[in-house]
Parts: sequence; structure tokens; C-alpha cells
Amino acid sequence: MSTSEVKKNSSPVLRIEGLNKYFGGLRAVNDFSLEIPEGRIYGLIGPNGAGKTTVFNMVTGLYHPSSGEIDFMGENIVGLEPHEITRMGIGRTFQNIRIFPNLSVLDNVCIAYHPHAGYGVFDAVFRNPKFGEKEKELTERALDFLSIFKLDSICNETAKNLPYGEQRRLEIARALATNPKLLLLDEPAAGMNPGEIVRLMEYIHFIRERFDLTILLIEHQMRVVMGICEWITVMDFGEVIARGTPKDIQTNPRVIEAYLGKEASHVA
Amino acid sequence: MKSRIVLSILVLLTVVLASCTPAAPAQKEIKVAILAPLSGPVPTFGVMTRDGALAAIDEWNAKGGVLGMKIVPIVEDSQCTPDPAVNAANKVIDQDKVHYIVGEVCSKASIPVSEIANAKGVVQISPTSTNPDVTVGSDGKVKPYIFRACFIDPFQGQVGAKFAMENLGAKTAFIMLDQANDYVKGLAEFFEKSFTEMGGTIVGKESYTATDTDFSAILAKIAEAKPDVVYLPDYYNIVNLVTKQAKEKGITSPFIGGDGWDSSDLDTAAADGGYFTNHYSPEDPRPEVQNFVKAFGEKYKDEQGNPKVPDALATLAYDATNLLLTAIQQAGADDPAKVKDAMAGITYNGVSGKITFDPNHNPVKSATILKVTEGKVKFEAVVNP
Amino acid sequence: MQKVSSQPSPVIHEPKASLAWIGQLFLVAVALLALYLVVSNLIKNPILFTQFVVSGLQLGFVYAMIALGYTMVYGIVKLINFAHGDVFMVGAFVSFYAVSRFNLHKWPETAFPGISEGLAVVIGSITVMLLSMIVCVMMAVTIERVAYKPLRDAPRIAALITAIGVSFFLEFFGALNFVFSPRFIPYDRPFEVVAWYIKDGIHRITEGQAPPDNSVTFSNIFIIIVLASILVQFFLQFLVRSTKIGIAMRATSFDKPAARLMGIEVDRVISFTFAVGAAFAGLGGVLYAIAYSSIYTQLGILPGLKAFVAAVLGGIGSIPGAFVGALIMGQAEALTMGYISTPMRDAVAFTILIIVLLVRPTGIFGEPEKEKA
Amino acid sequence: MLLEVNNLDVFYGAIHALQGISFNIQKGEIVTLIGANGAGKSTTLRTISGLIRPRNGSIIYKGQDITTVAAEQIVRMGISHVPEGRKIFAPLTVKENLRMGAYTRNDPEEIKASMERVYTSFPRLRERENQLGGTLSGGEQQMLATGRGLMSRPELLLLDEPSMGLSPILVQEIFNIIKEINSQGTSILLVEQNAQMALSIAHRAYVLETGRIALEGDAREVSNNPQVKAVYLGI
Amino acid sequence: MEIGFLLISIIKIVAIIAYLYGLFWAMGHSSKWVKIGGVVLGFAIIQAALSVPIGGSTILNNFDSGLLFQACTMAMVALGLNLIYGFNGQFSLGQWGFYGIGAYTAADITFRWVNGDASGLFVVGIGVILGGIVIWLVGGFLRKYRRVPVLSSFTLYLVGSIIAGAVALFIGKSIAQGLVGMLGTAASPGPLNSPIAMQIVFFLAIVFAGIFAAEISFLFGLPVLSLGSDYFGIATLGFTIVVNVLMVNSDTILPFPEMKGGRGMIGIPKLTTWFWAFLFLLAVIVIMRNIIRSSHGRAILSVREDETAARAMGIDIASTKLFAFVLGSLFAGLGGAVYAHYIGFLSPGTFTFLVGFNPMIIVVFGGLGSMTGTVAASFGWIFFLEGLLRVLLSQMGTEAPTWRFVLYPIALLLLMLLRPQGLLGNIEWGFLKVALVKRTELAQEASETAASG
Repeated sequence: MSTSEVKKNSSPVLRIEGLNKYFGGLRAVNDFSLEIPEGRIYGLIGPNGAGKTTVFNMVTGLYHPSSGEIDFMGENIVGLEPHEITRMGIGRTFQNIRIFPNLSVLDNVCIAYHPHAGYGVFDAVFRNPKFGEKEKELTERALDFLSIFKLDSICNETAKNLPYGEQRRLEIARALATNPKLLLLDEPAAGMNPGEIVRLMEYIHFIRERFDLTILLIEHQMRVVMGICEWITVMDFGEVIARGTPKDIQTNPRVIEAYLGKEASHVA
Repeated sequence: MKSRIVLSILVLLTVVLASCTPAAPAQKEIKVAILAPLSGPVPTFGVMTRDGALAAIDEWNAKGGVLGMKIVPIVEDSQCTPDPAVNAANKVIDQDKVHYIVGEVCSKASIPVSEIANAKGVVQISPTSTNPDVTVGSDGKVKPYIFRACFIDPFQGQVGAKFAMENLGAKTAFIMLDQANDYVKGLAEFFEKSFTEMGGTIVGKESYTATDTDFSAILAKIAEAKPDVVYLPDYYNIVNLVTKQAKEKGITSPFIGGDGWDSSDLDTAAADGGYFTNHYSPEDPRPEVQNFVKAFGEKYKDEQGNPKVPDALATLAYDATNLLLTAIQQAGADDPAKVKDAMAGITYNGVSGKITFDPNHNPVKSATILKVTEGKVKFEAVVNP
Repeated sequence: MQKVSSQPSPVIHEPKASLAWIGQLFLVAVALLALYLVVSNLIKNPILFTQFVVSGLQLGFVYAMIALGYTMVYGIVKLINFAHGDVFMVGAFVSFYAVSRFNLHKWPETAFPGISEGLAVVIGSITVMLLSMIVCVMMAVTIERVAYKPLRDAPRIAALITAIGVSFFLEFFGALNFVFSPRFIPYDRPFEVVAWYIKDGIHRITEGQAPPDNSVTFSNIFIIIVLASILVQFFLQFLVRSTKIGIAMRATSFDKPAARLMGIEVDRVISFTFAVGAAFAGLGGVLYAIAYSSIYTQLGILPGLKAFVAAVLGGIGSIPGAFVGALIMGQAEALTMGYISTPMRDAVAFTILIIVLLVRPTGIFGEPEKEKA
Repeated sequence: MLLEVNNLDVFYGAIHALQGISFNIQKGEIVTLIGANGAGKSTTLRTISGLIRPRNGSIIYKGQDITTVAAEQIVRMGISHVPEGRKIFAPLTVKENLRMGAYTRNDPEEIKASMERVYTSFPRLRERENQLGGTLSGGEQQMLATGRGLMSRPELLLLDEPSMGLSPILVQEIFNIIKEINSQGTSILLVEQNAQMALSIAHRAYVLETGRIALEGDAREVSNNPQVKAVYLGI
Repeated sequence: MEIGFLLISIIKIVAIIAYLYGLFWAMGHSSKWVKIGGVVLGFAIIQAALSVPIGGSTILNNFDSGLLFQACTMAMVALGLNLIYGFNGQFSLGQWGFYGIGAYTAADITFRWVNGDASGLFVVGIGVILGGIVIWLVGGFLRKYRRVPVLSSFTLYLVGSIIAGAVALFIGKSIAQGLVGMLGTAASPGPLNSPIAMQIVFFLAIVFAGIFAAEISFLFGLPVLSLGSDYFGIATLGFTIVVNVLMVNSDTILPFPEMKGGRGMIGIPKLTTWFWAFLFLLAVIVIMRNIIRSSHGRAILSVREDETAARAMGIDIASTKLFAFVLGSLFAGLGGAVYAHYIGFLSPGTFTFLVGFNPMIIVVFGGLGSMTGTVAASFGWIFFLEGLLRVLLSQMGTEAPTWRFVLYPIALLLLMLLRPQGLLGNIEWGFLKVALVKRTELAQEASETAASG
């Protein structure tokens, strides 16, 4: 697939409107809105605790919003279970890596194929030809996938024994294996050194092209955000304080104040 | 390669196993297995049973054994639960090659053991299992190798009802029972049957569980119902709890129970005014009784060094063992087939009375009614079957 | 628990779950059935009902004392300490030996011959209780050090299995002839039971005389249990709220690494928690033995289990929760025994537990689960 | 020299989190460790305060090797660690939280005095004295965590991300207080993502990158380093 | 006294473990013939040891065979629990209750059959089939709605199952009525009561009992699995206790006079032979291994590893948990059914919650998430506790047997302190291992094509 196939669809991939979330009396997200057109790499930034991850959790169904609407590909997904949302085509990674630590790298990816495994329990129990076929196909697909991320040589390694960068890559690979249309990345560059970050940015571009993706990204590393995001929304204290291109954001005084600190605004 | 080594080890082990099959046990001794619940829910019953049986064996050995052969006891823990009891029975029969088993205490363990013993032609005598199914199979036929030394449920229940009605003049009765305990359940059932047949009314029937300690709900109902007697055919531990709480609640109806009450641990103050059916009275001047109580006390001491007083379990185990050994003596050979015949026709003067067996291998003996009064257990009446 | 809420909670418009009415209907039906059972019986015979409530209270307050230990230990190390019920049993046995073998409860009379009888009994009984508590504390701390502490970093299940092992060990080692013996031992109370009935005022029941119809009876042991249990509850509240070690316990149970950063010796605080729980279990054991006056080495299993269920019902980790949960359990059991049937008691208790957990997943007083990552 | 860290190597399972880090803190200094998420800043602090055992290397505090001393002992020696994410005890009241901060001390009068000092520095805490820690706002929680750290009267305060999740005004306030604490004689090791802010109050700085020290020097020098600017501001 | 017995007990434990290793090795062999041969040989070795006498006695006597059967049933129960707890991470103490349900259900079917009453088989058989259909229908209906609260779906399933049960009762009784003549009575068996017919009924009874236990576990697990881990544990413990209470009152509260409540059910035909025990154990092992080593198994594992991440992978964790729980209970039910026909007598005393900790102990012993460990530990545990310890202590005098349950917890404690991860950790043998080889080959292939292409 290539970018030429991207349909110029007028309806956005993800549309969030008037989203609110309360924890007890605490307001974590307040009247949050967002619209992501197809094919975009979209950044969601803001200081720690601004409510970005909470938004992610609501989009993926881990939290049910207190009020508001979330439409994915024109369909309301509020109230769906997380696995249903994933199967509709939203993949995600987590802030603190959440791979399956005691499983092999290959199994980590294979789990993502479970909804499309194509065989039932009885096929598995009786190991009929269908099982063998599908399982082989599935394994090959997983290995192909891993080879894209240069993880195929360690496919039998237990995931928890991988170095940090590889765990990140595995997590992204695993999220992509769910065959998403929209990928949510929660601080993918956290804990990476500059070299790895550069490679990560290349990866993100690459996977967007290769898998025909729309990407929503939470990130702290300004280099990543400014480098790859085409559009940015800035959150602070559960609210949106700015939207715009990286250039606009970098010069927006409210953002600088909130995100970089007052002092910093002089330096910048 | 590795697996081939493992396979050869496997074969080797099988061969070793085959060659290690134990040789037939040496003669000149008779092995008697004692299956008792030494762990599990009621270890105290097991310990008393074992002690009673061992007391009998020691006496016989002191007299030179049976048929000139020394008696070797093999004690196994059967936990009052089917699986361990079956394992214990299989072990003593197949591994130790015993021909005689004394035990188990609980019917739920004795029944599966009896099926194995009967099939293998091993004589089993259960001291205290009261369930009729122990000696009679599900097809209604008696199991030729299985005997018991205790009353069966119908007998004691009937005697209790008769006593309550005729001697105490009771018209109404209240039954307390533990559904999970077949001994209690059996007695209660037959008490109810006889009592109503004789024209009495059961004004209430409440069940509790063996681990209960608080009976106030049931006692409140008894206080409401005001029965002439309360039938409580459980072991002394429950009796202690119930009667004590009844006293505290001011309940005056007398309690009646079965041989489960018989224990030195019966709280005579709490159970004061109660009656129970038993095999014998400790006041009984018969030498069998007095000698046994003395011998048992000399052999076993409690944790303080005082002589232990035998309870119903120890007494019945003692009698059961004596019955078995006498039967062997009478049969004249270490042959279970002959012993079982001798046993079926035996007449034996035991601590718990003069015992003969009926066609169902249940002992025929008279019941004694005892009364708890002034901190002692006193003879009240004899009721014949 | 203090409730501090700085801002009023906003109106929340949770999207309605579909078909929720079916489940609600089911709950309402169950609740109505229970309510009907209780109310109809209350109207039928209020005196008998009160009598059941009284016995339920006695049961509940004993459970409460054991439940505290469970809830504290679970709160701090997330371990279901199955051996706790057996510590309770040891408490009962220690008091038995103190009373019937060594006459410890008589020491005030021997030491101070002129002492008034009432005072002597009180001092003597309290001495016995203290002794049991001390022995239980020493035992629990030893168990914690030997069996649980080495497994603190192991999978939680390993500690649970050792807890079961310790429980078996105490039961069957105790049942050996030279330890506690396997017998069901009648327990000599250090003081006499006095019972009263309520009908036109409170009257004492004399032995061998039935109280009149339609009266509610209770005894001094009931009063002692209730008082002791409430006292323990207040003491524990004080300990946990106002003392350094108590605050440290709460801090440790909330966040162990942060507690270590404060200089709190986490291991010592955990041992202390076990010790406090064991002390209450010991006290509970003595009172239980006095109330029901029969002891054997397995007496702790069921009260222990019930107390744990009570702690879960109330919200495990919460001290008032354990207390309230225990009282609910006591009532549920007593009323079931009274009006349905004794064997169904456990079924009813566990049904209540499951329904409460479905409605409030962390128990009645449990803190809601923390935010997900 | 107050604290000296030599060639520290720390592993999380197979992950080599710190790869031979060395640095030092002089008495009375504010030293800051800056770097990206996951660079090993927090790990460094956790290793110093004894929560993590290093595989290699040594930590010398006032001439004493504390590499293998337990965390609760290190507090007694005068190092106080205010952890990342504040880690205040949510079910405890503000007062109780502070009381726990002074766990290592026994004189009630002195503790009271310390508490008074904390309340003077953070008047907001006095207002919320009996409120549960979990109900405080982010800034108040940070104040509480810092105040709690001071309750043990440390000579060296380890501060992990004090500005995390705070509004700019609060960040300013917190940093002013840090400065003030330092001026009263407490040395401070400050870990910050908000590099500019940290550099503005620190005397010296170390830049961490994936478990290694990439840059060190005077705070002003570091803040003018173009590489640092690039990392933090994406410019 | 006789050290030979002790030595043999130890040899037996080693031999049985070696036997299992050999069996799994053969089953894992790539050649089909080795596989079949291994299974047949595995069956035959023990069958021969049980029945062919050498020098007057067989190698394995009744005592050993008893232990062997108990170990087989225990292995089935423990494997089920390992699936629920070790592989899926749900701390369950309810396994013993399902074991009991399986035992009593199967026993009731065969008991009635030999006594000339076919209603047991037909009512249970039709009941489990209708129950399955109802669960399928209700499940389909519920899928149309979003966020149905668990209590609502539970209510619907419950109502459906009750209706299905009533219908099954009606149909089953009417069919059974027509068969009375064919069955005859215990004294004069009819044509349907021949030994061969009995074997078929026995097989059906085991399968139906297992499915019945599984369906009960579905109904119970549905609401309860939504509780947190420890809460789930305590609720399942409650289940075991309640099942035990119902067993005790099976003749008063429940309408089954033949079960005789607390007195214990007698007269169950002893139909369990080594063939059946081996067959069902093997079936359980194969089914479980095939599921674990499939996409469904990976889904089960992922829930244990990280629920949140699993959701994000599109795994329906609620139904995955339920699936593991139901399957585990099915195994327990099968185990119970096999057990009931081995011992021939059922008493509620066998199914109390205290004994119910045994499968949990075995699973932890063997290593959570290790099938090999569970199977080996089941055999090792029985042969140690009921075999070795019994033999050892009975030779040490009349007082020693009281120490059995003192030594056992000490062994338990020591083992946990020394190896908290279980004896075998997560090692798997032969057949139970993942086929790593094939995957590496695939990987190589893939990289080669990638390199060339």
C-alpha cells in the first residue's frame, strides 16, 4: 500500500466532542474536543497530569467518559468494550511499556492476531488441517511483522529479557499487528537515547506510509513532537489550551508558559 | 540421545521394581491392622480407638498371643475420610498382607473399606461404625467378612424413644441433629420413627453442623416449643456445648442422647439431668469392666500424667479387638475364611456386654440407660432388644 | 473513616448501560424476598426475633475480633493469613492451661487474701487474657519471621501456601498427645455465667428454672464480648489514628518504598501488625472459649474463615469495615439459622458476600480501586 | 565533599539502567540532574536512597560508604528523598504525612518546631492540616511531599521532579522554596525535566542520557549549551 | 522393620516420574508411529504391571493402583486449576466444588442405570445439551447490546437454564419411562444393562458430568469472575462450601434420596479401570495442551500477563476468563466422575473445603503455568503423602502415624521456602513444550526470503 491509496475522505478518522471525565470529584478531562483527519500524525502534548493519557484511555474504552462523544470512522464508540474498539481499528501503546513479559516475542505479536485467528476451539483441540494452516499463516505474518521491526532474530526470546528500546519496538509492532486504522502512541520515545529517537521518528513515518495509518501521539520529547507531528493539540489541566502546527505551538506564549515554564520563555 | 537414556532408565527401574517385590511375610506372627482417624476432623476419636485396640492386643500378647503367635499391630491413619481410608486399607492388605482389620471409626470411611476387605477376604470389624450399610451391601446381602462391635442406628434410636416415653413419660420431643454426621442422623431418624409410632409428637427438628458452637437460635426455638425431652444423639463435644448453653438459657427439658455421650470429657455439670443409651455402665461391677478401666488407665496417661478414662470409642475398640482375637482363637487357624465363620457364631463377654452377632453381623446386646447426675454418670435402667 | 471532600461532586452523566433493568430487577427481587422473610418473622414473633438478633450480635462481635487481624495483615502484606484462625485457637488453649491447670485466675486471692471477690475475678480474668495475648503475639511474630518474611518477594501464592501449611501444622501438631492432645476439652471458666431475661424489667435466671415465655435472655458473657470487642475497636482506632506506629502501619500498607524513604522499618512494622492482630485473636480465643466452653485444636478453622469473609464483606484493609462486616455476618447467620435452616447459613452468608461485591467491588468500606495506568 | 558517587552500575533485570555514573555534591550546593524520561535520573536517586542496590560502584556520604546501607538507615544518616510522583500517603492526613516524615526523630517538641517551619514555608498546608493527602491538589501534594522530606531535617535533600504536573505559577513557587531551603543550609540534589527551571536555581548540573553522564558543569554553562536546548525545546 | 518397602516407595515415585517423562517424550516425537506406540506402550506398561502376576503377585498391587487412580483424578483437577490460576491468573478455590459436582452427577447416572432407572442419563444428557443451546442463544441475544451489566446477563442465563432444566426433566423422565423394561432391575438386568452397554453409559456419564460441571461453572463464573482476584478466590471458596452443604443435604433440601446426604452414597458401580483413567487423563492433557498452544491459549496467557494490554490487543478478557474457568471446571468434573467410579462410594466428607486446598497446593508445587509440573506433582504428591509417608510412619510404631499431618505441612513449608516458584518452575517436557524448532525454521525461511527479495 502507498499513500496514493489514501482516500480523500471528508469525514475525520477520530472525532471527539465535549469529552469530560471525573474521578470522584476530581475533573481529569474537561470539555475536550479533537478531530483527526485521515493519514495525519497528530500530537497531543501537555505537562504531566494534564489528562492526555485519560483521553487515550477513553478513546480505547478503558474508561467510560462521564459525558461527551467519541466517533471513530463516523461511528460512536462510547460504551464499547476495549476489545471491540481495538477490533474496529484503534491500536495503542502504553506510557510505561506493557508487553506480556513472560511470553516470547513472537507470542506477543501473535496475540494481536487472536481476533482474526480464523479457527475455533475445536479446530485447536483436534489440530485439524485448518488449524495448522491458519497457525502457520499467522506465524508467518507475525514473523514478517517482526522482521520489519528487526525483531525476527530474537523471536523466541522472552519479552522481559529484551533491552528497553527493543521492548518499545515490540510494543509498537504488537499494536500494529492488530491491524489498526488509528494508532495511539503514548510517549513512544520515553527512555530512548537520541540515536534511538531518530530511528523511532523514521519508524513512525515509515509505518504510517506502510500501514496506511493515522497516528495520535502523546509525547514529551519536543524533538519528536516538533519533528514528526503535523498538527498539535496542547492540553493543560484537562483542557485544551492551544491547537495548531508545530510552528504555531512553539511560539504560542500560553504553551510556552504552561509547558516549558515561565523562566524558559525568556530563554526560548 | 538424552531421551534414550531416560527410556533405558525407565526400563531398568521397572525391572528393579519387579525384583523388589516383597517376599511373603515371616510366619509366627499375626498382623492386625488398626485403621483410625489420627488426623482429619476428629483425631481424638482415632487416638482413643487406637488406644483401646492396642490395650486388647497387649493383653493378649502378655498371655502369649493367639494360637501361640505374637500379635503385631499395624496402625494406619485413615482420617475419617473415604480416600485415605481406602489407601490405608489397600496398604495394609496388599503391602503388609494383613488378614484382619479393626476399624474404621466413621461409617463414611468404613463403608469403602468394607467393600475392599470383603472382596479380598479380609476380616474387618468396625468398632463404632453404626451405619447399617457397613455390613450390608447395596444389593441387600450381608458382607460375610464384615462385622461391627457397636449398636446400629435403629436400635439406639428405638431404645431412646422407648425410654423417653415409658420411663420419663414424655409426650413431646424435640430433635437436634447434624445432617452431615450419619451416626447422629441415623439415631435421630429412628428415634423420630419409634417415638411417633408410640404416639408421641415431635414438636421440632432442627439441624446444625459439626463445627457450630453457637446454638442459641435452636435453643430459642426449644424454649419456645417447651418439649418434654430433647433428643440430641451427638458426640460429647457437641453435647457439652449444647447443654451448657441450654442451662444458661434456662431450658429445663431433659436431654437424651446415645453412646456418643460416653466420655470422660463429658461436661457432667452442664449435661446434668440428661440421659443416654450406652453399652455398659462404668459402675458395673463385672470384672470385665473394672479390669479394663484399670488396665487402660495404667497404660495411658493424659498430658498431666493422670490415668486416662476409656470412653465409648476405646471400649468398643477394645471389645472389637477382643472379639476378633477370640474368633481367631476359636477358628484355630490364621485363616480369614474360618475366622469369619467363628466370628458369626461367637458368644463373647465383653466390656460392653454379652455379644452375639445377628444375621446382619450386628451385635446383639442389651442397652443400658445412664443418667448424668451430681457430676457422675449413674446407672438408670436396662433395656433389652 | 474521615471523609473530606473539598469540592462538591459535579453532576455526572454516565451513559446508561443497556438491559441494566434486568439485573436491577433481580437484585430487587432478592432484596424483597430477604426483607419479607425478616419482616414477616419480626411481626410474627418479635421476642424470638430479638433473641436471634442477640445471639447474632454475640457471634458477630467474636468474628469482629478475629476479622481485625485478617484485615490488618491483608492490608499491609496482601496475604490471606490462613493461620490466623489457629492463632485464635492457641489463645483459647493457653487460657485453658492457665485457668484449669495453673489456676492463674485465682492469683489475686492468693496474693491479696483480703481482696473483694468481684475485683479478684476481674483481675484474675484479665491476667489470663493478657497471658494468652502475649503468647499469641510471640507465636504470630515467630510465624511471620519464619514462614512469611522470607517469601516477601516471592509470588504471593507461595506465602499463601505456607500460610495453609502453618495452619495444618498448628492444628495437627497441637493435636499430638504431648502438646494440646486431640481431645474435645471442656473448658473451666474463670468466672461463673450469669444470665438474665428481659420481661417487665431485667431479671436474673436461676439455675433449673426456665425464664417465662416471651422473654429475651442474655448473659454476662454476651456483655463482656460486646464490651471487649468495642473496646478493641476503639483501641485499634486510637492506635492507627493517633500513634506513631499506627500511622506508620497505614503508611506502610499504602506504599512500602515511600515508607522506607521516611525511615520506617517496614519489616518491623509488618511484624507489629501481625502482633496486634494476634493479640486480638488471642483475646478473641479466650472469650470464645469462655462463651462456648469447649475447645479442641481445630476450633479456629471455621471462625477464622467466617471472620475473613466478614473482613472481605466490610472491605478488606478497612478496620471499621471488618467490624461492620462481622456484625452483618453474625446477623445473617443467626437469622438464617433461626428462619431458614442451619445448613443454609453458609450459603446465605456467601450469597450476601457475592452480591455486595458485585454492587461494591471492594466491599462496604473498601476504598475504590486506584486509577488505572 | 558531602556525597560522592563513583561508577554506579544498576540493572533492572536485563536492562542496564545506569552505566557507570559518577558525580559529586559539595556541602551547600544545589546540583541538578537533567535528562529525558528514562535516562536514569530517578534510578540514580533511588540508588542513593537505598531503594535499589547497585551492581557495581560506590556511594560515599560524608566519608562513609553507604552503598549497601538500607533505605531506612540512610534517612537516619541525613539523606531525605522526595520521590517522583510525590508518593504522599493518600489515606493519611497532611499532619500525619508530616509526622511520618519525622519518623526517625523522637523529641516531640523538636518535631513540632519542624512542623511549624514547614507550615511557615507552605502556609497552604496549614490550612489543609486535617485533610487527607489524597484529596490535595497536585501543587499541594508536591508541597506536602517536600515538606515531609524536610521533616527528618536532612543535610541532603533528593528532589525528584518537583515540578511535575504543576502549573507555572506553582512551579515558580516550589522553586523559590527550594532555593530558600538551600539557603538555610540543606544541600539539594534536584532531578528535573523542566531543565531551564532547574538550571536557573542550580549551582552545578549533570546531563544524563540513557544511563550515562553526557555533560557536566556549571549550571549557566550547561544551560547555554546548544545541545541541551535542542533536546529540551526541540529547537 | 522392613526397609525394602520404604525403598520401593521411593523407587515408585522416581519410576512414575520417569514414566511420565517417557510418555511425554514419545507423544512429542515427530514420527506418528512413535507417538501412537508411546501411548499404547504407556498404557500397556502399567496395565501389565497391574494385572500380570510375577511370582504370585503383580508389580503394582491394589494399594499402588488406588494411588494411581487418585493421582490421575487429582491430575485432572489440578490441570484444570492450573489452567484457571496458573495460565489465566484467576485465583480460584472452587475447583473442589466442581470436582464434587462431577462425581455426584456421574455417580447418580450410573447408579440409577444399574438400578433400572434411565432417567439420570437422559435428564442430565438432555439437560446439558439444552443448557448449551440456551447459553448459546442468550449469548447471541446479549451480543446485540452494549455494556450489559453482568448481573443482567447472569439473570437471563439463569432463567434460561432453569427453563432448560425443567424441559429436560420432563422429556428425560418420559423417555426413561419407556426404557424401564429394557433395563430390568439390579437383580435381573435387562438387555440394556449388559457389561458393554454399561461401559457406554459410563463413558456418557463421565462426559455429561463434566459438561454439567462446566455449565454450572459458566453460570457461577459469569458474575463472580468480574470480581477482583482475591475476592474471586474467596467467592469460589464459598462455592465449594455451599456445594458441600448441598451434598450433605442432598436427601433433604435436594430431591436425591439415593445420595443419602451425609450418610454417603453407596452402590456406585466400580467401573473405573486403568483404561478409562488413562484415557481421560490423556484426553485432558491433550485438550489442554492443544488449547494452550493455540491462539486461544495465547489469549488466556495474555490475560494473566497484563489485562489492560490484552484488552488493547482486542482480547475479550471477560469471555477469555470465563472460557478458562469453564474449561478448568470441565476437567474437574471429568476427574470427579472418574473418581466416583473408582471408589464406588461418595461422602460429602471427601469434598470439604479443607481438602479443597490440595489441588492448589499441587499446582503451586509443580509450578504455576507448567503442565508438566502439575501432572508430575499430582503423582508425586499422592505417592509421597499417601504412599511413602504412610509406609514410613506405620513402620515406626503405633504412635508415629499421628505425625503424618505434622510432617506434611513441614515438608510443604520447606519446599515453599526453598523453591517458591514450584519444583519445575515453568519447565515443560516433550509433548507439552512449544514446538520451538518449527518456529525457528519458519523464521529462517522468512529471513531468507526477505534477504533474497
